[in-house]
Parts: sequence; structure tokens; C-alpha cells
Amino acid sequence: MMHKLAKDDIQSDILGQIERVSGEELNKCYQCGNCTGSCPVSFAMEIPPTKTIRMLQLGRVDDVLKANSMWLCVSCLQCYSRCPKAVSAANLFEALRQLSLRKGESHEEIKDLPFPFLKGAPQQAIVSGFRKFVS
Amino acid sequence: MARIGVFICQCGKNIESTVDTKKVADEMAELPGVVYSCNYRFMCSAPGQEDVKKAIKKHKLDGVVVAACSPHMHEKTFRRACEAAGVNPYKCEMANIREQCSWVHHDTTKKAGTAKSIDITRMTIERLKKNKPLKKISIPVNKRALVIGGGIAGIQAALDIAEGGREVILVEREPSIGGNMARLSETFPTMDCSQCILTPKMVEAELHDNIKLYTWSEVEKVDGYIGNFTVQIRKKARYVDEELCTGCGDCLVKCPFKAPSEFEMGLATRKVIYTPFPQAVPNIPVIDAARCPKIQKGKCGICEKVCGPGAIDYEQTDQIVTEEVGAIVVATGYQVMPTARFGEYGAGKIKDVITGLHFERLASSAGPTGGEIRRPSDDKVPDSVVFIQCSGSRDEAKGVAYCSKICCMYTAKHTMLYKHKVPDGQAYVFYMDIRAGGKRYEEFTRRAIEKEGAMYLRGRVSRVYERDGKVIVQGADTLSGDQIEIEAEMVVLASAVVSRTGADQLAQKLGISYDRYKFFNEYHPKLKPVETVTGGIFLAGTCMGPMDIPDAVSMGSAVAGKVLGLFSAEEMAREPITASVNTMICNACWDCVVACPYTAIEKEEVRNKKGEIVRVNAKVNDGLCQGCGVCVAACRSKAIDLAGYTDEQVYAAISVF
Amino acid sequence: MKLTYYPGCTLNTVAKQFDASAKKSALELGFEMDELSEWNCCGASFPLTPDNIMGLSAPTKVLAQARKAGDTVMTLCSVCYNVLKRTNKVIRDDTDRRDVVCGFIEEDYDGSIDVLHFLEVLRDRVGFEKVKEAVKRPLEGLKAGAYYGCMLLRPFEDMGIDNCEDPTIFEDLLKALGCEPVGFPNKIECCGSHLALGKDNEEIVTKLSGNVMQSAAGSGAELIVTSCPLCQYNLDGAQEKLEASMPGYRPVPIVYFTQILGLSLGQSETELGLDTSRWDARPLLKEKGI
Amino acid sequence: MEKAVKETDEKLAEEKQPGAAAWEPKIMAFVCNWCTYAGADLAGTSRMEYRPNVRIVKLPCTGRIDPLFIIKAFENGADGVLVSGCHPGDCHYTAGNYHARRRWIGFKSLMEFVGLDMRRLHFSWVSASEAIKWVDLINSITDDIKKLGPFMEYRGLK
Repeated sequence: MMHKLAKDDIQSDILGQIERVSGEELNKCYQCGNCTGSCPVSFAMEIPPTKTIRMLQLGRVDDVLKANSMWLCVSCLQCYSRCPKAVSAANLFEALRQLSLRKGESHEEIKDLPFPFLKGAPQQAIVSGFRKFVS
Repeated sequence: MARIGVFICQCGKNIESTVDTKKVADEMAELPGVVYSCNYRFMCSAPGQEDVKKAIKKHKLDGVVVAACSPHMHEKTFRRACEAAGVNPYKCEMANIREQCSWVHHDTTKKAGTAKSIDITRMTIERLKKNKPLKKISIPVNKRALVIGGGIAGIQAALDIAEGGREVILVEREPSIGGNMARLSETFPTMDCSQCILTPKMVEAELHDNIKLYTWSEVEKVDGYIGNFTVQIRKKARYVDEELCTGCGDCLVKCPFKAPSEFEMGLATRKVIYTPFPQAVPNIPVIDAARCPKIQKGKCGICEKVCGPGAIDYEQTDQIVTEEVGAIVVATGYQVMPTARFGEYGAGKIKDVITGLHFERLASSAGPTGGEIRRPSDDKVPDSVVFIQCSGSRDEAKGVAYCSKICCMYTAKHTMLYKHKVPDGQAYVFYMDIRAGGKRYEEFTRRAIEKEGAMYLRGRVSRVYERDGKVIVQGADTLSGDQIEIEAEMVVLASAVVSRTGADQLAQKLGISYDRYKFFNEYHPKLKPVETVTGGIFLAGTCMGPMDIPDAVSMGSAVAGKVLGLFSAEEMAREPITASVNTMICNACWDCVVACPYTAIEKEEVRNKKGEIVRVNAKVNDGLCQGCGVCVAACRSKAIDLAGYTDEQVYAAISVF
Repeated sequence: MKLTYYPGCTLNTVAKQFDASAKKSALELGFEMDELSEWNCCGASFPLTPDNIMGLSAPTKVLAQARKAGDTVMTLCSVCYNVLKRTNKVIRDDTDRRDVVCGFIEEDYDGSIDVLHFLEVLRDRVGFEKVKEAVKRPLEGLKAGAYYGCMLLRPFEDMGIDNCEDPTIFEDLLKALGCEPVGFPNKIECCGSHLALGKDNEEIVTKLSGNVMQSAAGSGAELIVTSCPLCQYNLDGAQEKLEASMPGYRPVPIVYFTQILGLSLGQSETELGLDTSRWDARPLLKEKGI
Repeated sequence: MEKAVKETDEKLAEEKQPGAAAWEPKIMAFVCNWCTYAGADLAGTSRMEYRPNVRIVKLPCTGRIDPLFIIKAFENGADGVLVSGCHPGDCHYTAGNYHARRRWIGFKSLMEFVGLDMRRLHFSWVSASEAIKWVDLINSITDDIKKLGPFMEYRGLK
């Protein structure tokens, strides 16, 4: 795909917002790929962590927000724990989720959850799941 | 009859486990000319060497064979021992029965090893019988050095040699010393101003009592050999008397004619009488004769009129000066690859596509824009600049296969300089890999990316073209996998570092070798990095390949150490393995002259008392001969032989094979 | 020795056996777990984005309550441990965020508490040697796989309980109890965590937890020991699916480390709640003669 | 004395019977000091093993090797001859091996013309690091020449 790259993509407000919310500096990432290598769910992501960061560096926030990746991140912190530049892809995914959730768009609806799950699952699964998926 | 002693080493178990050294020693004792033969546990040990010395005295030996390890290991050891006991060191030979026998034949019955050791030792004994005592050759050394090239490497070499108390001739073909470094704005990774650190060194070189400067001069011819070179230098006509000129600069102000400035890479003009840049050393102008109407057509003459001391001399001609030196340092530097061959980058057509060296001038506070980044086409401050690394480097098809080594770093520096000068601007860098292997280099490139906001894109630019006053750059970002298009306002090519035009001719004059890119070859890339295969000629800086300033300066100093080492003795000793001509047989076919890789064989004219030529024959110059023996095999009349490896010696060895 | 104890929501509901076995074992090892009189949910996930100050308020409230009771607070659940320990560090080191959070929850708290995990207490305060001495029923021959998961270990600079790439604290405890600890490659990999909640994530959770279980089983573990109720839930779920889809897969019991601890200290299988596990550990224990 | 005569007789008898198990070929190797000699040394320091049939004459450079050396070697009882030096471009003396190669080409066609079995003459490049190549070379040459049997035509020409 042809991507027109301009100053406004790189110096955009939305990137600044993602950096502020996540506390991460996108430019620190040098694309070594360790996060994707470590990530237990990268196999199922439409855009794996390393490439997600790259696309953010290039200002392609919309493409990243459309992908399922941020919803699949399990916050296990393997990516961060092995990152040679101490960048947390998990934090960036959380920031992207926040970007979406703060607009009031939930990823999961409570009413859709099956009753056996609600009855049998540990409370922490429900609480943390709500925090991650529900606006 | 020879009186040879044979010493068979057991090397602990290393030889003894597969060779019956006692048996070898016994068999050797039977050979004619062998008066003493023994075996011993460790011949190279102090007692072992003592035994050799004692045997030499006791048995009045005139030759010694030590059958032990490879001569590459201990030949020197035993030759020294022999010399101490009064036997000529070249009458000592080693028979290699360890590396080439006991270690490669694992038969513990010792049958194969013993038989082969006997053969090897016997061949060595027969060879030794034909050995002549030889004496190391001593060559007088002229303790002056010639440095070719006045860039940072040459300046450093010259200063260090001069500080070491030896005279230096520094030859520079431009009107000023300083080289490419004088063009640079700031230097990575410390960002100190290039001129600020270079100018003091230039001045120091000019003022040093031991340095004689020839600028606007070129080496014309080199004769001789290590310790004894004769060099002819062409001092090109400057049309300004160097003795009279005070460097006041009136002529430059008044000269009415302009030409593109070479130093400013064509980004500015200079006068026809000019110094390349204000801090030039020496501060003496030169007239661009081809563009001077006075010299071409006899019209003008203003500079002569305004020159107070009367230093202008339109009649000046090139002069050839001859200097005698003992060592030569070659430090002729680099140039950047002409961009014209990269049509896809629009170089030469699109005004706003420039090279890194152009960018250096734009960024330099002493440069044509006073340090402001303005693009050449319309002086606009570009709001985005694309830097293209590997422009010609790592390109086997159209450029050079090697990495130019400095571009990753200077491009990172350029993005920083640009960001500092144009804070709103956006720098893009297309790269294939970032090679930042020096001290504090990786941190520097990361700083450009992380702190100074340079956008690095991993990919090679495929095309650059103009559209509506913009420079459109089309490439790829292989990290995201996408094609990328950028509307830029200026493009900077990190053009490949290539050898100087004419480097091959200089190499031929000097008799040194060069690679397919015309970079000069070091003797050994690891262990003799500043020597050439030609004794007394050394290399420093980018004439050997791309390198950065710290490396060039290190090599300049390294070479100075080598030169001062060479100059530390009155005479230098050389291995006497050289060829010599039997003039009675030489039929003057000159095959040897053609074959010799060192131009060590010359045509000698023999004259009678009246001075008439009675005969011509070949003559080997001991100083140049390296002892390869190519001439010996080339000689049809068998007039040449090689000391230490004579035909007689070889045939003697073969005869007992 | 009395230690302030924060159970968290899960240990009062679906993981009661975790809570009960720990409390009883503690007494036998010479310390008392003193449950906070008032506590709230920790939030079950540490807010990864630093601008989510709101997410810090619940755990800070817990910490502030605990500080009133003493200078340490102990947890059992890995998630609670992770959230409290990381929150505590933020409150201690980042005065800006501290001011906002403490202002909001109207508590004066400075991060001066030590957040401990029960495992740490056993290792550093009681000592594994002491634990070993207290063992009444050595679990000889029991091949127990130690599953750490994520929250106990990462991020290392915040948690610091053990080397996050090669932890041994679990194995060391198991050794003290007489077991034969089984290390396996996936012992620090994620079980699928909160993806358990999503409607489309079942497959992924099954895959992640399934990988853990296959890795453990492949290394010879006969039983899995964990410290996180969510891990247990996900692993159990995956085993159900593995059993259905993979011929020859034999599910293994997944128990809390405190249950195994209690067992070695002589508590009965019923009081430890071993009968409530999805896969009963009792036949295995019987087989091993324990 | 008697013993020596007997040994010589046995040796000659063996040599006259090509293919006799006890017969071992003799191979003369002319090598340069910098590459092949060092490569052969490396085979030793690496404790490799190869057939013991080769005898080495060290010269500064293959460029020093006179074609007559080869004839002399055959004359003195060599069953095969090997010439080996630095790879093209690696010559210690910059170009000596090129001279050797050029000379070799002429010499080879001459020897072919006079009817020498070219399997007895080998030319190779072995660098200082190519111990394995040296070992393989000596083994294969030895085995090949063993099959050819002794070379008697030039023997005793002197």
C-alpha cells in the first residue's frame, strides 16, 4: 500500500496523546522484534506488537485502532520485561484501548457474557476484564 | 668435508610418540659430513641450546641441522644459538619433523614417522652442505620523511614525525592543506566544530621548524628504496611569489572575475585569484590560470597593480624540486562518488538534490549561507529534508560493494544540525542498516532518532523526482512493509566514499598495490595496517578505505611511530635473502626486469676506462629486493640465483629424496 | 508473629480453599494472618497507563488501610500482590500522583508499607529450612509442576520477588515439602489472563493455557501448583477442552501452593478443599502413598 | 652392509611390481613458505592425519620454482610432484604466484607433449588456513598415484 508520509503524520497531536497516556516514547523503539517474539498472543494479532509500534511511529493511528491487537494483549508484560529499550508495548496497547474506551465504545457488552462464566469465574477475571473491555 | 652436527628433538612426547628419534640420530650419524648426531628431549630449552653450542665447539662444527618443529617456530632460536657459538646463522637449518611428520602421522609403531623423519632430515643435511654463510644486509637510512596529502591524516603524521625530531616534507596538491575535514561543519559524535579543531593543527604544521610545506604541488616521480628515496615534486605555478606575498588579501578583493568555488562544492563563487577558504594554510593566493584574462589574453592585471609587495608574477612556471627522503607516507584521502550515475535520484538535474559534503557547507557557519540551511534552487529554508544513506555504497550494480562507513554517522549528525537550525522541520532518513560501531556512536544515532525526532525509514529510495516545486521521494519502509512517498523540499545523498581520481597513477609511481576500488592496500589488514608491501612506504587515512576522523588521526600517528622507528637506527638490517646476478652469464634479455614485482632489477651499464659502454647486464638492488625468487626462475641463462634458496641447495635436497 | 493480610475478592469467593489452607498453615508455621478489618477490591489490574490515576485509588485505599494496622501487608493472590506492590511503588516514588490519589481518597498515605506475598514470607521470614522441619507428611515422589504465570514476577523492577526469567522460589518451597519439583519451559508464560471474559477469546485462552499444560505434562508434572485463582480457572478450562479434543490427554489436578503446603503439614484432604478441585488430586496422592 | 643390500633389493623388487601392497609412492611437493608451508604446518598443529608419502621442499614463493626442479624430482625417484602456493591475489610477494601459474601452463603443455601422464603432476593453491585442503590433496594424490604404480621413465636420467 502506498503511504504518503508527511511531517503532520509524525508530529501529530494524536501521537503526542498516545505517548502521554501510555507514558512511552515511540521513537525509542528500534524495531528489534523482541516484543513480537515474546508475546504469547502475537500469533492471533492482526498487527503484532513490533509492527504496531512501527505504524504508530509512522503516524498510522487509525490503522492500528482498527486492528484487533490491542484487545488481544493479555498485559503479561513479557514484551516490556524483555525490551532492550524498556518500551512497554503493553502500555501502548492499554493507551490505545483507553483511546477507544474513553470515547464510550465498549469492546465487550456485559449483557453478552454467558451466565456460567459470571457464576464460575474468579472475581478478578470479571473485574479486570471489565476494566479492559468496557467503557 | 663438511662438519655437520645433527640434533633430533623429541619435543617431549610430541615427536617421540610416533618417531624413533634415536634411530633417526643413529642413521644420520652414518651420513658423510655428519660428525655429530644426537637426540634430546627438548632442543629449544635452555639446556638444549647449550648442548648445541657445546657440540659446535667440541666437534668444531661448521653447520647445524636441528630436526624438530617448523622453522616458523624456532628457526630464529637455533640460528641465534649457532651465531653465539661462532657458526654463521645461515649455516643452521631446521628439519620439520613435528608439524609435517610426527603430528600428522599417528602410527604408534613409529614406522612411518621414523622413515619420513629420516628422509626429511637427510634432505635438510644435503641442502645445508650447499648453504653459504650469509650476512645481514645493512642499508643507510635518510632520516627525512615525505608525507603526500595534507588532510587530517597527513597533518597528524607530519606533526608527529616532526615532533619526533625528524624533518618532514608535506606535499598537498590543493592551494591549502586541510583536506576534506576543513569542509566539515561539525563532527560526530561530539558535535565540535571541525574548523575549530583542525585550524590549530594546520597552523602548527605551517610553523613547525621540522616541516617543509609544498602546497599546490604534486609528486611527480619516486625512485629508490627504503631509507633512500629520491622524490621529484612538481610545484605548480601559483603566479604569486610565496616569499613576497604577505597574505593581505587585497588582490582577492579587487579581482573582478569570479568562478565557482571548489571548496564550497560549487555552492558559492570565488575570485580568479583566490585562497580556497579564509583560514587557508598557507595564506597565499593562487591564480586560476585557465580563467585569468591576464594570463590567457594579456588583459586585466589588476591584482598586480594592487599588490603592495609586488608578489604577483604572471610569468611563473611549474618547477620541479627534488627531495631525498628515507620514508614516504601516503595520505591522499578520498572524494565522494559522483552522483550523476544515479539518475533515479535526480542528481545533477534536480538542484535541491545535493550530497552530504554540500550539506556540510550549508551547515557550516563559515559556509555560503552562513550556516543557515537553505536549498540551492531558491534559497528557501526547507521544511522537510530527506536523507538517503548508501547512495552508491553497498550497491554492486551501479556503485561500490563496500560500506562507506561514515555515512550513518554523518547523516545522523546532519539530521541534528537541521533540527537545531530548523526546529519545525522534519528530517527523514532512508537507511538499510545503521552502522554505528564506534565509541559513543550508537548513542549518537539513537539521540538523533529519539530526541531530535528524525524519522528513520528502513529501505532504499527507489526514485526521486520533482513535482510542483517539491522533491518527491519514493521508497519503502520495510519495517511496516509499505511503499512510502514523501513530499520533501530537499534531498541529501550520503554519497559513497571513493578513492581519489588518479590514486592508481600515484600507486604505480610508488610501486604499491591497490584494490579494485583503487584504495591502497595495506601489507596485512590486521597485523600491518599502515605498512605497504614496499618497504619504507606507509599509508594513513582514507586513501586505504573509508574511515572516520578518529581512525584517520590514529593511523596518522601510527604511521609516524613506524617512520620514527625506522629512523631510530643509523642503518637498517635486512635478511640477506636477495637475488644476485652473475654478470658474466647475463645476456641482457631483461626478462627479470619485467618479472620483478619490486622494480628491484635495473639495467646496469658497464663502462671501460674511457667511459664507453662495454656491456649491459641486469643488476639487483639489495634495498628493493624482497627475495621472492621470481627472477631466478625467469632467467633463461641461469644468471640469477637467490641467496638462501640457490638452485644448488634445492637440487641437493632433491638428490636424496 | 502477626501479619496484616489482604485476601482480595476472589479468595473470599471461588478460592476459599486458598485462603483457608494458607491461614491454617501459617499458624502451624508460627505466624498469624490478621485479615484487614475493612478492605475493598484492588481493581484486579494495575493501570498500565500512567495517566489513569483513577485506577490507583482502589489499591491505594487498601494500602492506606493496611498501613494503619502495621508496616507490612501480605497477599496470597498473585494479581492482588502485583497491583498492590506496583501501586505502592508509584505512591512512594511519584509525589505528583500521590497527591492526586490521596487527595481523592482522603487518605494520608506515603507508600511506606511493605507489600509481601505469602511465598516471600515463607522464604524470607519463616525460612524454607524451618518449613522443612515443620513438615509432618513429606510429599515424597510427588512430581509437582510449579506454574508462576505473569503477575507474580513481572515487571521485575517493581516485583523483585525472584528472577523473572528463571524463578525458583516455588520449586524451592516444593523441595522443602519433600516434592520433586518439575520445572517446565512455559512456567512463566501467560495463561490467557483476563481474555477469559471476552466472547471471542475462548480459543486463544485455550491455546495459551493448553500450551502451559502440555509443556508441564510433557515435562512429567503430575500436578500443577499455582498462586493465582485466574490461572487456575484458565488452566482448568483448557484441560477440559484438551481432554475433549486431544486423544490421550490426561488432565492433572491444579491446586494452590498453600493446599500442598497444608497437606505436608498434616492437614486433611477435606479441610484443604482438595475435594473441590475440578480434577481430584486425591487418587494421585493415594497412589503416591501420601 | 648385507642387511642394507637386502633392503635395497626388496625395495627395488617392490617398485618393479606395481600394485604390490608394500609399495608406497613417493611424492615431492614444492611449496611456498607463506601459504602452503604454513597450511601444512597447520594440519600438524591441528593434529590431522594424512598419508606419509609426501616430502616437502620449501621455497620463498611458487614464483621461485624452476620447471627443472620437477624434472629433477622425477629423475630422483618421485612418482608424483605437487606444486602449491598462495591463492591468486594472496601472494606474499604480490604477484609471484601469477608468474608460477603462467610458467606452469607452458610447462604442462610441454610435459603433455613429451607424454608424461599428467595425473602425476599437480598444481594447487593452499592457503595458510587450508589445512583440510592440504590433507585432502595429499591423500587423494597419494591414492591416485598408488593406482598408477611407480614412475620409472625418468628415473636415473642423471
